[in-house]
Amino acid sequence: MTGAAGTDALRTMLLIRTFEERCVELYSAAKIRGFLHLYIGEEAVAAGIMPALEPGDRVVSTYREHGHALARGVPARSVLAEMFGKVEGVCRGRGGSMHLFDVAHRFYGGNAIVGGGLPIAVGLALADRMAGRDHVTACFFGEGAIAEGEFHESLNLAALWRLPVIFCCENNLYAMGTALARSESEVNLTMKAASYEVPAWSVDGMDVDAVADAARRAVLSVRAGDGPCFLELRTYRFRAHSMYDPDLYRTREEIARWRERDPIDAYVQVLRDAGTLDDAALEALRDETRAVVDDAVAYAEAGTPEPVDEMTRFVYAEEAAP
Amino acid sequence: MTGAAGTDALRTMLLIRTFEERCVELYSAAKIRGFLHLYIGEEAVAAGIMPALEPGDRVVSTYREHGHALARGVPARSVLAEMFGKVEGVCRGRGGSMHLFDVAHRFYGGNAIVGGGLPIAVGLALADRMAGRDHVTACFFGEGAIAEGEFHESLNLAALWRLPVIFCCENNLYAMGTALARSESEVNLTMKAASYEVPAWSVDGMDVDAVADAARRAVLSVRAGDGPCFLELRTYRFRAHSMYDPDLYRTREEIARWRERDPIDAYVQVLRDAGTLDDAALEALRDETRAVVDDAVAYAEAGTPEPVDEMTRFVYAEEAAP
Amino acid sequence: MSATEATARTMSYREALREAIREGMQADERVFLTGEDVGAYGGSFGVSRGLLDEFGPERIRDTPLSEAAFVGAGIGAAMGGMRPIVEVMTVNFSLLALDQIVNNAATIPHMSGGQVQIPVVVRMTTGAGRQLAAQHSHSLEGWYAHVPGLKVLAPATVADARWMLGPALADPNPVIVFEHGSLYNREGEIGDTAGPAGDITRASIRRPGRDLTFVAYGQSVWTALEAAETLASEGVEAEVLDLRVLRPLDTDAVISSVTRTHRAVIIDEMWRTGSLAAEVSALITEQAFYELDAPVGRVCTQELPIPYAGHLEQAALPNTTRVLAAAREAVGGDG
Amino acid sequence: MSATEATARTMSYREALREAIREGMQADERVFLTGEDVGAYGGSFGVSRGLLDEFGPERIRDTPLSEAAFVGAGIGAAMGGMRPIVEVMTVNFSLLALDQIVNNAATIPHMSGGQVQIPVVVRMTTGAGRQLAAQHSHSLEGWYAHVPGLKVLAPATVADARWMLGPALADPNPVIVFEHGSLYNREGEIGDTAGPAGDITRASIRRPGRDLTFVAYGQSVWTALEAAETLASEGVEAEVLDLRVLRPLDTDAVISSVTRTHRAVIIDEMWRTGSLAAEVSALITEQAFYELDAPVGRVCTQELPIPYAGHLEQAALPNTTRVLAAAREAVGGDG
Ligand SMILES: Cc1ncc(C[n+]2csc(CCOP(=O)(O)OP(=O)(O)O)c2C)c(N)n1
Ligand SMILES: Cc1ncc(C[n+]2csc(CCOP(=O)(O)OP(=O)(O)O)c2C)c(N)n1
Ligand SMILES: [Mg+2]
Ligand SMILES: [Mg+2]
Repeated sequence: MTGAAGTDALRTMLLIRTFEERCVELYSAAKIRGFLHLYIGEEAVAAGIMPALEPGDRVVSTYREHGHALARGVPARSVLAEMFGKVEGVCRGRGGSMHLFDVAHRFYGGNAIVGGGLPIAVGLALADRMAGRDHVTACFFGEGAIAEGEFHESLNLAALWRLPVIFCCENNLYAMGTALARSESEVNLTMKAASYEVPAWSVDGMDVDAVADAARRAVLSVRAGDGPCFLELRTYRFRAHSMYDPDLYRTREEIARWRERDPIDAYVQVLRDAGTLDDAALEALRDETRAVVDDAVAYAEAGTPEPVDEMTRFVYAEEAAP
Repeated sequence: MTGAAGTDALRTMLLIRTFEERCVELYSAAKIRGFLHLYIGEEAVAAGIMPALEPGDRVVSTYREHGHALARGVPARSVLAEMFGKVEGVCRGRGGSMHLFDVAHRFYGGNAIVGGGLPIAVGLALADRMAGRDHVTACFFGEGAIAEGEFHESLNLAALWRLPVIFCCENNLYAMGTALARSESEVNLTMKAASYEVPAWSVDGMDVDAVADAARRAVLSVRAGDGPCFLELRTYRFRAHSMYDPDLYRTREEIARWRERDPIDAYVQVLRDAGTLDDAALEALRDETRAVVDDAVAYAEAGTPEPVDEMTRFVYAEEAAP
Repeated sequence: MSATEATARTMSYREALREAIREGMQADERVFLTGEDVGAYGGSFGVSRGLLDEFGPERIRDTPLSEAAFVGAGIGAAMGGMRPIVEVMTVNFSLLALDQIVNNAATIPHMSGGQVQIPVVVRMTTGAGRQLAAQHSHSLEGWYAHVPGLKVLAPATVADARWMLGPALADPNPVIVFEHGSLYNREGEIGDTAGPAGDITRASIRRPGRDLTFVAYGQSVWTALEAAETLASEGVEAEVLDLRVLRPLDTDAVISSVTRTHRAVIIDEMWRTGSLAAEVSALITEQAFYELDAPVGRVCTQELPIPYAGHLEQAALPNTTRVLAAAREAVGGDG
Repeated sequence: MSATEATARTMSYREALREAIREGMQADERVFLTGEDVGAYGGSFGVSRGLLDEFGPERIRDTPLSEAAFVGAGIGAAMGGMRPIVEVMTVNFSLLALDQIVNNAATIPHMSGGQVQIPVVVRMTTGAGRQLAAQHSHSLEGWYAHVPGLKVLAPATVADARWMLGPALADPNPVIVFEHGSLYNREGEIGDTAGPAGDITRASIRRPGRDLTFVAYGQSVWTALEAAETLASEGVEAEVLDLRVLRPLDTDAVISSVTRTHRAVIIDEMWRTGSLAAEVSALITEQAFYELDAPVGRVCTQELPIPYAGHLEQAALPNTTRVLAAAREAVGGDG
């Protein structure tokens, strides 16, 4: 990406990183509870994919979705307030970290069942297709989800019906403690897509430009009505699976090796080399994202808990659907 | 197949055909009830696969399994008594047409959930592998099952663990009224297997010799510990999906075209050409199978209904497992 | 009802469902029908026969054998503004889609803080009685009725089959509809307007009575009515309350009937332990304990996988003999 | 019990489970543990940590994310003579394997006319209380307890966690074991022999009392005990009956306790409608109606997907406050 787009991508990655590093502190301080899955290390994926989408397009994500939400433009304050369980949160504190919904940003969760979001994405795309809208739906999931039946059923359905879905597989090599080779007999993931006649690209997920390029190509093809695409985004999570994970299943060396490919450091270098970023600009970006996160923390802290007697609101819809 | 093996295969096919034609009459006479799925037209598959198996090997099947059961050696009388709901039936009348179990013949059902038998087959094979037995498990299912998640999860698991399963996909082109091209975005089914690194062969399922050849190869490879195999057996059901099916979704012409490839007629010709079958021998075989079916009908008719107060027997095991 | 009666027509439960689907599709182009073999085959129970020709393959949308994906896609399409009717052939296969229904359809509206609505209708056949053996004979309505966020309907009459679908489609929540497999051929009269059959909030008294309340739903309503006839000849007037709506339960109707009759027997084709009948019994105990003249009785399916053999299957199900025995015990058993 | 007490050891529920698994694996080489992340990761709740090193990857067998296939494979392996322990991380994901459990494990032994036995043990975490939100907080024990052919256990104490697995492995039927997620860190004493904790047929009185029976299982047993303490200080002696076995229910134990106390409150983390508590209530009505001095009460989870926010979650669950209110109503409400 060049010019402002490049800076925007860097800003997005910095925001995600800063936001999540603060989340770790807030988790230790018991401000955030439940499961917390960090995206740190994988920022280039969200920051690369989202700019390729239009405002009307849709996003379906997983429990590891802070990065997707922030990159999509969901305000950090509303995300953090959600993680604080406050009524100011995107879901009024009902969803928490794993279930960020923000329909204004066409962000349809936050799904904590591995593979569970894929059929939903197929359905959203079907709705757009049947209604004659040219939106596309980007659906994120990890490589672990590929072993789930719901993945296969969804890919087949989307391909059979030529639906506008971009299946974004974040291959971070592990599903909790299970390395890819211990979860798939065929580790070349694009073969899965091929078995549905779905075009697939394997992309370096640590390189935000590479991701952005692939995303643009995919969106173009999918929006044109050529049916779904599959993107394998090769990445790595620098942190443990969740705050509960003792991280016993991979070596320090492996983690260190991947950290050398930190997508933010790498992109800073790219922008520097291109002459579009200098120290001052970087510092300004860091300040800016820190300010956003500070504001989010203050906002979440100041938020209010939902009154208990409002608890059952929205179990059933309060009014007829439009 | 040559010599006795060829005659045996023809006998098996004739038995299945004769048995099922009688079933149609018995269904009209309300002796058989519930769902009845006929195998007529697909006989070469069962008759070709089963001779490749040893007595210790295992078979898992579907609701369309009379042919598999008979070819495996389950006595016609016990099968028919089951379909009459008599205590002399293989399952004491509890299972009916869709659920033939005969552990003495290592026949593990008869599963009426499309795809539902595949995980069971994986498990049986796992048991054999862990116990150091060199049995293989042959698992039958229709091409419609390939769209089910359980198919994919099972193939992956079997491949990952290199288990001795032969996945026998009977591709009769329709899943009830749904033609393959309307259920799979990629109709080359061997691609599915390839996406798990499972070796696959597509075989003419109307040619019992071709099936037998493929089965022998598959058994050899699987028994040697090389992991699972996938066989696509291209066949056709001459009858409707079940006795309830008005068969509106395919043309008379298509059915007629396939009937010209009747596996029994074709094999009679092969054996005649080879000089191993003459009119008298064929007539004798027909008489023999008719006698077996007559006997089965008499046996089933004479069978006894299970007393109602025995109904809950076997909901829980009556004694500790061995 | 007089105007309605004037134009009453007789049709089968199957035809009533078909007419309801057709009406829904004609009224709102966002409505479509999807599921295995709803199109070319005509529906596994023939409900949608002819609709493919009428509406075309986009709106009568056959699916591969992928219960999780196509039910989930229905849920997603509803989130995206459509009004899908998803047909799952039978409740037995719905287990494959339960993750989507329970973990997605039932949770997302609430979990999203009310941002998302999921106006999907999921229809499925339920029940036993046709010698289809254990894997094709479950009755799991109570499981769905357990789940907050879902609405659950069980039309027992032809009129309900005809008229409940409209309000189900209009409902902004996920609605699960159970059609008992033994009802499709049942003939009945329907009026040309919905009337009370167009309500999806209330139970209905199918037969008034003063001595005993039969609470039932689906096919069991007919078993109850049959038993009530026999009892009437013995001088016992049983009221037959058809629940119609399994979630949220019309508790008031149950309690008010029992408060009048002081005795209740619940008929339910689920296995007894953990049946929907258990819930109704518990509710009666909680809210009408002091009105009861006898313990609440339950007639459910016996605790075994449904056997294929006809005589065993009939013995396992809540048949009239067992219902009558329970009724006589309740009536005889003054406290 | 004196010999046992002499060698009593304190350990956590998690450790007790691990020791039980280890013992089962040492005693019978047909036993193996399989499921997602049981090996290299050490079990998502740490139950199997260390077992991979001890037994190797054949017998501590990690699986891909494929609940249907690996639970089904466990069922098949049991049919093939093995004694698998299948760990499904949580009951929420077990919905993906329900087809295998309900349509295969529960039906095949009967449907095959007794030819096939399926001695599989399926363990899973259940329950809420840890702010994991709606998709990770279900309590669906009652669904499994509904299904003939299954046995269902719910160890609430460390001793039960330690000793119920042995008999579950020895049982020729499919056994489902529910471990409440809030119990793993609970410490408790176990003896060096199984004693009554090694029985998998009977409920257990955790606290005797004369005025009221609390019926509970899993985590709710502890809620009941806490409430009983408070009540004792008010002069009300509540008996706490831990069901332990959810199928087949130890009906006799329930009825005999209620026959002594004449009042019952059931505590159950399922949503109230269609809860296991409903079944227990219905049973009490059926079998001890004339012994009851007050309607049977139920304290269950309120009818909503469990919210993430801690204060909402706690309000939704059957907490001590709500249990006490129900108990006081039962005790105050003489008929
Ligand atoms: C159906 C299901 N099974 C198990 C889990 C528990 N679980 C949560 S995340 C996870 C690993 C998923 O790995 P992957 O799909 O690669 O995504 P990643 O976490 O690496 O981003 C598992 C096993 C779950 N949430 N859902
Ligand atoms: C999970 C499931 N969904 C739907 C059905 C209903 N059904 C029974 S057979 C069948 C078609 C299966 O087709 P295929 O796998 O090709 O096998 P075939 O009948 O052609 O032998 C369907 C849809 C079922 N039994 N199980
Ligand atoms: Mg991963
Ligand atoms: Mg087929």
